[in-house]
Amino acid sequence: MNISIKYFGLIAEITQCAHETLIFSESSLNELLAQLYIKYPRLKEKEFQVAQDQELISKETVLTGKELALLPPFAGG
Amino acid sequence: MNISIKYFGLIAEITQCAHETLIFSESSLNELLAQLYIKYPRLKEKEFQVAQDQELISKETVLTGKELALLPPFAGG
Amino acid sequence: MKDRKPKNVFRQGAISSEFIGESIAKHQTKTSIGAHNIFLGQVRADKINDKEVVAIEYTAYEDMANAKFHEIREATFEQFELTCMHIYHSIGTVKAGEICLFVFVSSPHRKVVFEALEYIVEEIKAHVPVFGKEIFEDESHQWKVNN
Amino acid sequence: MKDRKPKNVFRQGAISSEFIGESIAKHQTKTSIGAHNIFLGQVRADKINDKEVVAIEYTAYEDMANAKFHEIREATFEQFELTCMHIYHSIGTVKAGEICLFVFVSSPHRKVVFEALEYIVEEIKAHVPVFGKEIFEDESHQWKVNN
Repeated sequence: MNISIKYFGLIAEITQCAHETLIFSESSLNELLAQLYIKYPRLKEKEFQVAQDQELISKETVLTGKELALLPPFAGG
Repeated sequence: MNISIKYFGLIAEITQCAHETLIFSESSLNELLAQLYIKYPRLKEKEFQVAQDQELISKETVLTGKELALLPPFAGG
Repeated sequence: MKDRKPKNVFRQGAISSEFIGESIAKHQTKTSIGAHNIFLGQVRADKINDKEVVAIEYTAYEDMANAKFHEIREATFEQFELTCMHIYHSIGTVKAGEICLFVFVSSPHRKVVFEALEYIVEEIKAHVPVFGKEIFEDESHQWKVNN
Repeated sequence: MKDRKPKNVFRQGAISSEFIGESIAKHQTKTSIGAHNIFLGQVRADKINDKEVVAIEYTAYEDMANAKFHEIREATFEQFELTCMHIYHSIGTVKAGEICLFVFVSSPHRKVVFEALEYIVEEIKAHVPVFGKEIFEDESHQWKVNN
């Protein structure tokens, strides 16, 4: 399936893009992250959360194909 | 001695004046209040605190001749 | 802290929203501030026995009140790490919907402004000799009491 | 409460003191209100390794952020008896000394506004995906993290 991923803040600095669509044949977020760490090794050092369809998910969550977002620590206010 | 007394809010409505100077020969606030209750009987029904020289005092406090004020409940803010 | 002298906290009539806006603007040169907290007291059009409050007429034992406001300021600066603090209270007539109390605290960080502001407002309500005559539509009145 | 739809909380650039003043003025027709409480977040000129922050550039996952702001609004109205609540957050560049967050709650009585305001601000800091790039004088930067 195709997975649309958004990157923000510090994470977007590492990926050098705000958005991309990846082809992905596995099922869980854990597996997607393994794929991303190969593409962007510096991501491994960084703290971030992942949202699927605007809700935070855990690494075991099965991906549905809806929009993902990699969110570095929040700094609102 | 002469005692200068200020009245505020509801209390000034009863005394019909904002300020007066009384001649007073006793010593404690309690005794002054007894004198005031004769002059203004309706004061007896009302809640108020008394400040001497801008500090709240109790009924047993000996009066010094400095400015007294009869303060009804506060309503600031 | 010793050079802070008692100020006159009282303003004639309502405190305008423009005055509050300008007061906020003045703090933009103080770049160590990260958090402001503002309390505004507004006169309510309470219905009491079918009559509506149209205004409150504030009077005060002004000398004692300003001395108390000063004590509250000093005690607040001692307890809380504030960059600045401003207090204004109306005297005279304030109509329903208008603002009668403006308390403004600022600090580098947020936690302290929440605590300080509530402390100040409660101290004012409890200890400052200000009196409020609630005026009804028919010009009758009653005396307000803080709870 | 069901008819409250998610709003766009974000404003381009700094939130001006005039905007805050006008927002206060608009509440003077709501005569059931007795107490307003306002929180303002201001960008600090922090010194980090001898370099001074001159601005923060805010970005956000805007759709999710607006949905979160909406959830916070709903949860606040359910827990606290508020007459109204307004939240505005900057997006884009906000210079040191300028305001980036404006939270405004109103109620008939004071106790509830203190509790509600602190709750909202903490919820925003913890749960809304907003990101802040602290820009230094020499145009280098670092990423801000809420504590």
